[in-house]
Amino acid sequence: MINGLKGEKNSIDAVLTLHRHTFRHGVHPPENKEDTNGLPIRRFPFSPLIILPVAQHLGAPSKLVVKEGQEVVRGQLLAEADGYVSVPLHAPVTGKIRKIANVPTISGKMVPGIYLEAAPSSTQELIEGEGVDYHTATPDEILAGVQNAGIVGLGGAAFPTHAKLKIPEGKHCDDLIINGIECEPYLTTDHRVMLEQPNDIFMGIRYLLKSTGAKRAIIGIEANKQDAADFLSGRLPDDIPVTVEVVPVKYPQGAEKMLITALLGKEVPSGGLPIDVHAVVVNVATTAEIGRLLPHGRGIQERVITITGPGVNKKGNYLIPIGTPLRYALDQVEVNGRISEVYMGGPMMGVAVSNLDISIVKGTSGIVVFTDQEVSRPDRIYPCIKCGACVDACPLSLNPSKLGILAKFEAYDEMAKEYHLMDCFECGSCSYVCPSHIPLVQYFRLSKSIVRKRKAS
Amino acid sequence: MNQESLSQIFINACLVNNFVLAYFLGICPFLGVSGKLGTATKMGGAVMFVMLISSICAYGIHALLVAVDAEFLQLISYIVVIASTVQLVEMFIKKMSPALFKALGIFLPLITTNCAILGLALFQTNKGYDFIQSIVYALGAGAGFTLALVLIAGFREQLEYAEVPKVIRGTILTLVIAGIMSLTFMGFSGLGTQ
Amino acid sequence: MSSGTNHTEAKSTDEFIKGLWKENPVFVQVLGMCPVLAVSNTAENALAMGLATAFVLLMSNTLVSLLRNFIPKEVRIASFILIIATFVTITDYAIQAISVDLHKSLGAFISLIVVNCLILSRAEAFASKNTLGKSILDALGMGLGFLFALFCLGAVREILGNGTFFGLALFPDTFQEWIVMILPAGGFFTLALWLLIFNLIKQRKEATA
Amino acid sequence: MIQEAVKSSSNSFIMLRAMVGIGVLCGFLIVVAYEGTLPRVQRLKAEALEAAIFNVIPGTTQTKTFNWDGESFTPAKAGDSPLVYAGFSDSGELAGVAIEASGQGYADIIRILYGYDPERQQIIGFYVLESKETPGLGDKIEKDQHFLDNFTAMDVSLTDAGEIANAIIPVKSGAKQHAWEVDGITGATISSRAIGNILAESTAEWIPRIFNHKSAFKQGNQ
Amino acid sequence: MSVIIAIAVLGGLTLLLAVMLVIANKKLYVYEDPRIDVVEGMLPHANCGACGYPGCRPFAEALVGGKILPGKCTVSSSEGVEAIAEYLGVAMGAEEKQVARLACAGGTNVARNKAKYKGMETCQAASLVSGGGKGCFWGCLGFGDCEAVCDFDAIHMDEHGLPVVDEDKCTACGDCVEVCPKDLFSIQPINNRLWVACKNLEAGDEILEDCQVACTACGRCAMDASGDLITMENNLPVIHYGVEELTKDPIQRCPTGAIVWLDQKLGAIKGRDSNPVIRKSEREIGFS
Amino acid sequence: MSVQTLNISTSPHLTKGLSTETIMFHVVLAMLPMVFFAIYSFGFNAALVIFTAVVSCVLTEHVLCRISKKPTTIGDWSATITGILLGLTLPPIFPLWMTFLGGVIAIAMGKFLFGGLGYNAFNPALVGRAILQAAFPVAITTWYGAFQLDRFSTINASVLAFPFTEPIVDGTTGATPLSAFKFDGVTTDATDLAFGLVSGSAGETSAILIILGGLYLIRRGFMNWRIPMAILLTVFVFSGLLFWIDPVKYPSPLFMLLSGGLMLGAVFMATDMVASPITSLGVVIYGIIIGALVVVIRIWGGLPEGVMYAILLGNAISPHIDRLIRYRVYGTSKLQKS
Repeated sequence: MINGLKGEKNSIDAVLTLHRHTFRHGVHPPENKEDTNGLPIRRFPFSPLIILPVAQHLGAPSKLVVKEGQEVVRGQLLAEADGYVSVPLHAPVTGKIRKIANVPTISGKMVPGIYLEAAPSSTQELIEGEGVDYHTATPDEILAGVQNAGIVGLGGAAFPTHAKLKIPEGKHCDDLIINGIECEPYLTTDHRVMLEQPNDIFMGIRYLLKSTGAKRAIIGIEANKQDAADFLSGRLPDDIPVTVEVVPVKYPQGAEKMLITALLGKEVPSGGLPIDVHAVVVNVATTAEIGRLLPHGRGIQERVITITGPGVNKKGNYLIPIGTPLRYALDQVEVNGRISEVYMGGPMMGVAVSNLDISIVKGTSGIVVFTDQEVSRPDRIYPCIKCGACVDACPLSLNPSKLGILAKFEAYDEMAKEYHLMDCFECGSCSYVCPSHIPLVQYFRLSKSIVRKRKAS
Repeated sequence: MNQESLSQIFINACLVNNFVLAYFLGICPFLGVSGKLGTATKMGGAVMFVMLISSICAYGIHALLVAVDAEFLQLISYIVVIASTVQLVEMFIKKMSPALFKALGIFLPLITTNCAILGLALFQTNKGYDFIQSIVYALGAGAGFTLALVLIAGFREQLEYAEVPKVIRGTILTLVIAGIMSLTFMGFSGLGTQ
Repeated sequence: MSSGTNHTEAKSTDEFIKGLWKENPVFVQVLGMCPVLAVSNTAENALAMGLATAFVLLMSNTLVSLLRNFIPKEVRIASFILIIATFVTITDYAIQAISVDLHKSLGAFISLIVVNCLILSRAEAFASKNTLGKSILDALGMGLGFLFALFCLGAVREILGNGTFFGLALFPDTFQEWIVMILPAGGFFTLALWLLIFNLIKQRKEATA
Repeated sequence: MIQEAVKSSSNSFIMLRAMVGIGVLCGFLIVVAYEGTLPRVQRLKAEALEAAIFNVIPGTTQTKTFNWDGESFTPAKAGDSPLVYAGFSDSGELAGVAIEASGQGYADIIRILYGYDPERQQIIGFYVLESKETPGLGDKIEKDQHFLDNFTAMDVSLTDAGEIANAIIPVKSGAKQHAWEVDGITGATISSRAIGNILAESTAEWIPRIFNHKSAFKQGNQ
Repeated sequence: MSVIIAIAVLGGLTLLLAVMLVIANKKLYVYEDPRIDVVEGMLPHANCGACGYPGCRPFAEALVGGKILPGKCTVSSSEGVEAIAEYLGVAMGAEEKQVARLACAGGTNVARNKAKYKGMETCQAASLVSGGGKGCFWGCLGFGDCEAVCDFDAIHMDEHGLPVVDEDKCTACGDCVEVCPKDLFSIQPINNRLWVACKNLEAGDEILEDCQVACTACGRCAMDASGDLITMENNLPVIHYGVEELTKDPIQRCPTGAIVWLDQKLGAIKGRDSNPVIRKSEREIGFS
Repeated sequence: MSVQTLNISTSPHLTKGLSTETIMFHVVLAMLPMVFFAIYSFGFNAALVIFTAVVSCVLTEHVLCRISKKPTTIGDWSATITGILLGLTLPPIFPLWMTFLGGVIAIAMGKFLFGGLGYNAFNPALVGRAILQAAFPVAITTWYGAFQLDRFSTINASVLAFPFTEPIVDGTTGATPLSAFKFDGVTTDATDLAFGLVSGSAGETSAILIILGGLYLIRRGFMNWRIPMAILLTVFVFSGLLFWIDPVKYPSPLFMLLSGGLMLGAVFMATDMVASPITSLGVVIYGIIIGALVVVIRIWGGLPEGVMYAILLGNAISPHIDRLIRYRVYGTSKLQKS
């Protein structure tokens, strides 16, 4: 009863705000996708050395099951899941484990990992496992299959997908949303996956519908990928309730909460999860991967990423083995001149790389390379003139202006208590529009980490 | 007898001749308590309440003094009665709501030495207001005091987070804002003459 | 023995000096703002007000100090106010007897000396705890400090706002008065200015020390 | 507990003793001061009032206070109000009547005193008793000679019906054409208008009254 | 006549009010332990929070309530603590003086930055951007958050961007411990002078490329130390203070000077076998 | 092998490329037509006044930055804007020494004391003008008739008054339409008002140019259109209502809109981003309050014009509006607190 009322209120809200098919606020950064969105996915060569951090997902690190010097076959289990919020790791290449030692990661931290030498003459054939048949499998068996395949959110968050698909006791899922928004500039990974792997996607949706018990599936696509939307609409299978919805282009529509609002007109409560509004959101590449791997019982050992940016000569969308060192990848695509900034992920939320010795992991959705000329970071920071551009950009309707001033004066508690700091998911819209060039996102990231630290102690 | 209409008394006391910004009454609590909006509002409420009480007290005492022909005791009787009443109120609050007491802290006794309270009592007698006029006058003055306090507190709270030069922070800045507000309230002068 | 007396003497002058500068009631303690702002529009008013306040302060400090052992803690504030109000009333009549015009221009602020925080705070913080001699010195120092501050304000405001000093024209007829200085706002600004000067001096002293 | 109770009861006595003692002492001091200064204060006040009356009624050397009891003017006793003041010349002739009036000015209430000559049926003098008008602007109503000239011979003659023939009206600076108009002050329009309005209101009430009972003042001097 | 009226009026008024106040004083009295004010007056009013209470007044309340011993106030002089203890009639609970110690020696002349960080110039902010770009992930970033947070002027950045703690001024309030994003500070008894100035968990000589004074986990110090004083854990020596008496022996053969002896006057003393650091200028940013 | 240096910084790695400086510069541009018209209608006098105001603002800003050992901030154009606005709100024959003083006060007291750009609680130009108005009430209400024949040949003696002396006005002075109405009941023709064929402050006379400047800024997205809209609508509706009740006693709404400093204030002063609220609803409320105060002061107050006071009061209220009016944060219900 209460739930029903709440739903009704939300839909009234949606009508009142006249924002059907999109969310409040947001920004329009230049898309820069035309360099790669027409290029088909190509297989990347195997790097002679593969560097694999054992933990490539959020949650408990996996447990190694191999030893130094051991020979492994492509697709073989290297580390098993340690607990429920954890996934196993599979060998991306056939080769020999040179050593088990700390490896560098994008966060700068050294974490336990594996150095795997690819066998030069190997055929790199994949080993076959025990498939999961979606006709007969129970939801739990599907979830186990997803976990065994080592699948995490490929959009960037790297949260174990099976844990997300698990519907908590007492809740139910009505809508399964397949996230094909890809609102980050430069990246075309999902776009290409939708154009080239429709069958894998639909197969993935079959698994997902069954495991979540959702009544329907919606593939959300932004209007700048109309070709993908048309392509998928033309191939919709009859056996599952799936539709394609095109939404206007706006950043950060690819964020779970924003997408739910855009497609369903509901708002995920502050501090809540999509399941609180009876929805589950899965990235389209993740869906395709589920559809590709589960029938064969394989583990994830490669993924599609976009390597692009002004510093790259051979821009493209590549199917690349996980663990490929960044240095090798950049050599292969021939970066030109003196590169100055490399991001893993898109330029809005991606992380700047400090060390080329790190490797591509499951959560890497793209690599964007800038050279000296392209980076024109404003060097002068003006005081906040309260122009309100950030307030009108924030998709969560926070007040970044006030938050920024408070952060500058280290009033972290007030930020969290009065101004919903902890809701911020660092999409970067505020920093993007700020005419005073205030590093708002950095302020908030720092403030959040301090607030978390204070809460913990 | 004073012929002023009630609305005119109220507007005069609240806006045109604002106790703080035009008469400089109650500056001490004004400087002290205007730092935080929450405290300012509470203080404003407290002052308004005390003003009302002292206005009533003063009216009664004045009548008494006139009756016994001892008007020369006006000042001392006013201040004594007001001071003790405030002290009673203070003790009462301390007993009933320690939180409120803590919030207003040392400023509750300072209400006693708030010129605005005594000034109100003296002015209403000087102007020869009757009982109802006195009460309206007290309400107007209290509202004006609260208004000034709240407006300044809004600024001060905002300016907590501003790169105000160090020497200016605090009293000096508050005085400057008060000065500008005082100029601004001049815009209200003459209200009601047309 | 002699060194002992020297010691106390030095202390007594301290009580006197501190009020003038180091603990100036207006510029340092920011007390008694209402009359400081309200009747400092001319130097003459400021001087009269300062003298009246100093007189009340002196008399009440004296009496409070004398009676300090007679007054129990619970009623000390009420008693102090009584004493202060008495002297204010006396001052009020005295000024009326001196000049009606002066009384008119100081207005209600003579009566409002009663609630000048300075006087009450000296009675409470000093006179009620110290001997008669020290209290008198303290009152003199504080009173003169107050007078000095009022005079500083009054002089600036009168000179700029009226072009005169103690009613004497300082400038040729064509001088343009800055009327804002004799308005309430001018009081706020002038006080802010003096406080700023004081703070800057203090800052410089600390920096060199 | 018991100890505390005993202590506080003795405390109560000390408190009472101290308060009442101080109260009595203060009362005594005030009375002494009041009684001591009273004659001089009263004299100064009377002198000030007299000076004001002399100011608004030229040629006056002595004054007498009258009270309006609703029907007639009688010599005032202590505590009476409202009051008017009659001024007499050396020779004992009625030189004029001074009337107090007040009204809302730009900043606060303005209190004025004006002189009325029943013989000539004119306002013959004007004096500001109390005003808080803006210094340098509004306070020109006290100092501006051109403005004060308005009130040396202002027509307030009565009609046969006993009403003022031409009500006093304020006009803008330099536009005065009739004797009943108040010429304003440039830059202090509001204050000067306020004076005009106060006068208009007060004269409408008092002038017919005084004119009709002017004999009372003459008699009053005898 | 007026004398009588005046005295009667004022006497009556004051009597009435005095009675009211007396009654109110009894009915509405709120008890507060007067000792709290006294103790608060004896505290240093630094409100630093090192005692674990939000400020000096709550600490005073706790002291009077017997919940804590006066020695917990690290800012008070020993006489001050004694005075409070004497006043309250409790034991001092005094502790050995403690100071903050930094577990890093990687200044700009010995440690290399891999990438150039651009953004807010605080360690806390920089550490969130790929660890701050320093070659050694565990090392000091050198933006001086600790210097800024120290209320006692006890931390200053040296010419190589490393914080130096003034042992006399340090009150062990722990603010620097809290603020350092790399957790390099810890509160140590002042006499723990044998000190491992490195937190790098890697082993081997490769790490010297990132920092010349890093611990390579060679283990010589553990061998040279008497008894179980030093053990190697996670590629770092761990000193078990209190097990044995501290001597300078363990530092002598350290090849990099990662384990040092902290002298009160001379500062950190390195062992005789350590490679001397000659370079004064900053190392070039970047990597090959 | 050469050493390679990567830059690292926090996301986002893209910016819109707009800077505060650009916004401010365009505001200056939008005001230029008004400046030229002021010079055209009031001659050299107005040119001198505006020029002095700008120079004094920029100079003060520079000197204060020097004193406080910060890099100079005159490059961000904000001091220039303050200077132009101050110049435009003064009578065209305002003495230069007073103008200069006003500029110093505007920047030092209205801006620097509060912590500089971004923290000024009030519109600095209005702070300067408010103090000038209080200090020199006669000079600031001495108006000069528009389009006088000798405006390009002579400079009024008042403008060149020696510092600290009273100005002597020569030539014809004029009354502003508002004071003419308030004190003499004379209304002015709306077309004259719209095209600026009347006397008044240097920049407030031509409503059309002000609107054009505002439209330019709104078009470029550098101004919140809701503020002028709310103010002007409120004034129109409020005074329209009064006019409808008693057309003899109250002026027509069109006259209210076009006369005095309302247009200039609503478009260029109330829109000061720093001193106005931040949310859309907030600025509308802010505008309504200002509009209502303008009407109240003009009609019932003692002064003919109240725009300056109304905006300053609006500035005073805006922190409170920002506190009370906030966007509903995503995923929270309106009632939920914190």
